[in-house]
Amino acid sequence: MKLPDKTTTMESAIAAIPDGATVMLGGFGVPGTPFLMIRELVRQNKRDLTIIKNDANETGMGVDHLLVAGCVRRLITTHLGLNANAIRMMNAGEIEVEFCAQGMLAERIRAGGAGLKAIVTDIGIDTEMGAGKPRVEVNGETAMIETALRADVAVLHAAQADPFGNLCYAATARNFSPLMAMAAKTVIVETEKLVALGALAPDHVHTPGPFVDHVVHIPELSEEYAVVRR
Amino acid sequence: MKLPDKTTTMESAIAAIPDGATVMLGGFGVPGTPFLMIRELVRQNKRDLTIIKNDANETGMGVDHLLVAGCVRRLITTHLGLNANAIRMMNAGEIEVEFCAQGMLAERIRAGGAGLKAIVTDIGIDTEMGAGKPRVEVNGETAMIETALRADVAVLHAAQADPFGNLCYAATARNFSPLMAMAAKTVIVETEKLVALGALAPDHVHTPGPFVDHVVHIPELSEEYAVVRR
Amino acid sequence: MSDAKLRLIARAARDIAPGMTVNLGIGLPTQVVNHLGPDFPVCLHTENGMTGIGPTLPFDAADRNLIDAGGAYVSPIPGSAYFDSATSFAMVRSGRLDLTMLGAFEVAENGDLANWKIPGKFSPGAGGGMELAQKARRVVVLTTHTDRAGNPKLLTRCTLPLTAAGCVDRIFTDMAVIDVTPAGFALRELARSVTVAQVKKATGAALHLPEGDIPTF
Amino acid sequence: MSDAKLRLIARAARDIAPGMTVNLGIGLPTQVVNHLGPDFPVCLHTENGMTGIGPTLPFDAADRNLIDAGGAYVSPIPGSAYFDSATSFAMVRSGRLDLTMLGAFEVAENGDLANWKIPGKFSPGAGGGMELAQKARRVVVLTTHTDRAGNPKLLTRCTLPLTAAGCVDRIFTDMAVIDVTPAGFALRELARSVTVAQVKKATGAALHLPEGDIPTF
Repeated sequence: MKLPDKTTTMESAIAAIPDGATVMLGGFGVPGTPFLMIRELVRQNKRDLTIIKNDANETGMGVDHLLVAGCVRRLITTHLGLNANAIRMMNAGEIEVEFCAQGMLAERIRAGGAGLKAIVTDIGIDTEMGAGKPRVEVNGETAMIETALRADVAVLHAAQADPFGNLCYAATARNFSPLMAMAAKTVIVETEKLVALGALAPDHVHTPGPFVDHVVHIPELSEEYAVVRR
Repeated sequence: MKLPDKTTTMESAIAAIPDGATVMLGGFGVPGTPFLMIRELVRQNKRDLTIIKNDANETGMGVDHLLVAGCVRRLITTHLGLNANAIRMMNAGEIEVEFCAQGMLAERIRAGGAGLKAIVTDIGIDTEMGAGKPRVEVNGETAMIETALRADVAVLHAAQADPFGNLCYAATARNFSPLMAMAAKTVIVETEKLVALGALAPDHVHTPGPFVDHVVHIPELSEEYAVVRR
Repeated sequence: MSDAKLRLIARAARDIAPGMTVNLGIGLPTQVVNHLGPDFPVCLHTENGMTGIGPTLPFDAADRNLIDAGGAYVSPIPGSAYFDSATSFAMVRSGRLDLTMLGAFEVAENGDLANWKIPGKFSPGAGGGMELAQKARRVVVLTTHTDRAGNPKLLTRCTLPLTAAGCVDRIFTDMAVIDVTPAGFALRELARSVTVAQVKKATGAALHLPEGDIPTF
Repeated sequence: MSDAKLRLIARAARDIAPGMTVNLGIGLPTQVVNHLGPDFPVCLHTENGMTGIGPTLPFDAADRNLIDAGGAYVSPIPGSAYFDSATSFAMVRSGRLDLTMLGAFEVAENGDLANWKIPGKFSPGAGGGMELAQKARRVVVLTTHTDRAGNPKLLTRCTLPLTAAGCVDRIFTDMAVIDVTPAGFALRELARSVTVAQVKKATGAALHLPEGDIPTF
């Protein structure tokens, strides 16, 4: 036995994403955002996407390119504070936005990835975020049902990957990526470093290969990945 | 700032566990079972414990010592196939046993550790394991509410730990331990290797220190940890 | 092991397609690994937290921290990964397991499987079997066609507590390869020197026969 | 930053007990880190997936993969750990966060907190604030006592959408330290050269006074 090879090109991996797809994007701010893949989604002129991502990056970066190019119908996110353009489009009705509490977004994605139907939580129960969500009693306490989130595709950035799709993330670039890797029908990864099978210690793998469908090596990073001067 | 030191002795860490406590024990078969801590629970003659563990080890090993010594009132587990003594005690009514599907035990513990009230799943829905569990509709599908599991104490085995309680497990000794580390009020860890702060790469930590309360160095392993000759 | 069992194992191995992620249950399924060549692209999963299972190791070479869910000492291969039990079953429940091969006490013509409990006699708990049976994309059973007393294990309805309902796609026995179809059991292949009449007699439910020749294995 | 703000930050820092795990929110709370000595035993948490936050780094020394939830480039210290967002909030929701320090638009005398949304003007989403406010073992607020127009931020009831109900334990302002008690706001300490009358006037709810002298900070 040997493990299957899943390496491919960015163009063909992204080409398989249909218009109207629900796409999870890794990243919290810059770290973990798959900037080159996002550029390719724009270049291939995808339409009508539902994007699930912690944030919409900053104006002029990452998700913002998708918004400006009109690729996005709907955004499920936690915070748009650094992207005035996203807030403007939301207020103008040019995109639909669903806000989640950050840990609930993480947990709903993980639930989808774990094959659960929903989770039961009290987060936000006394706030407008909890309004309208179905209630249940668990051990005498009232809580809410938050449905699991799944996507057609997850597009992720890894620091290292092997050809089977075992992934290692760097520092806080990990954030939502391991959860999204579990929660999408098709998982596409761009990796800074493509290493040989066996180069990643089995104890150090963050996302096991069976969750991953396509591995794309990006030999060079664009300036969007760099430290932002503030 | 520096990170707090949580090292202590096995005797004092275990002494704080009261009779009647609910105790999660890491381990799937031999790997990950905290054999020395289990011996200390027996030595301190704990009574009336509820034990949550994947299995009851084999006759004459690990959890079986707790059963033989009469420490256990109730066992929440997935499979007792290798411990005829546990099955005999269950059939004789000497211990109560609650069986869970293995992935459900893992997920209920994780839910407890994630501060959720419950998870919603369809696992076992057509079986006697699903009988009597509350049903809910999610997106038109019928599923069951499985409540989160928490414990007073988790007792775990790590391959490496630093004094703050960052943990690394070895190979399949990981199993339930990272989940239990999240799900107990007090988490006690025995570690084969106690390393200096900073010796574990932050990207390689399996259980972050804030989940851990007490770290006990075990400089020598007993024969129970060794490869079993079959 | 009997020659018929060896052939059923070899035949089952041929149903593993290149690129699959597969969980092999305890018993006959475990033996399937011996029929996968060194260059065959497949990923074996064990529910205690590993993908990329390599060969079983003898006592002297074993790693005390590395077992499969059946307790066998296994080895890593290039590209193996270890993970916790929640991640392991997340892989199963979210549909990343292409195939699981399981043992059975009983299989019904509607695909129901019973393999974990014989009330009053054998109740050690279900382990990870329920999730594997309910959630693997394809579930096949490897079993002797009858129990030790000669009673059929393929039935109209299961009499024992279910592991999962309607989950079984195909059954490999020492007598035949049988698919579970909307119409019930359908004979696909016969073991060498076994007749249709013998299979019918050993099966506790209707058996649909194919048109034309029946291949043997 | 005004001297009064600097003193409120220094005072808040003294409420961090040795051994705590603490999350410092964006704004004034972030500054508290400057008042924790190099040998003080504490673990800082950021919800984007890190414990053991070290000093903020300048542009030239920054690691592009290492930020806190506010986007500042931070550094590791010996014993830091990185983890995913689900694990990070598991830590918060399961009670492993001893303390969080947050900013506020409004705090009510029943402990209600509003700090994420001003309908029609500011609706960027709640980020991780709801979980921090609802689930940290102790929630303290660092804020100016009044808004820029001089209106009180400490009120009988919040007028803005809540972040979490009844969550605030203590408020540090540029005028006072005030506890949220079952009876409402209780004055504990006064900022240097601020009078009880001034605090009362700047507070939009009843203020319970202690017996005897009131310490200053």
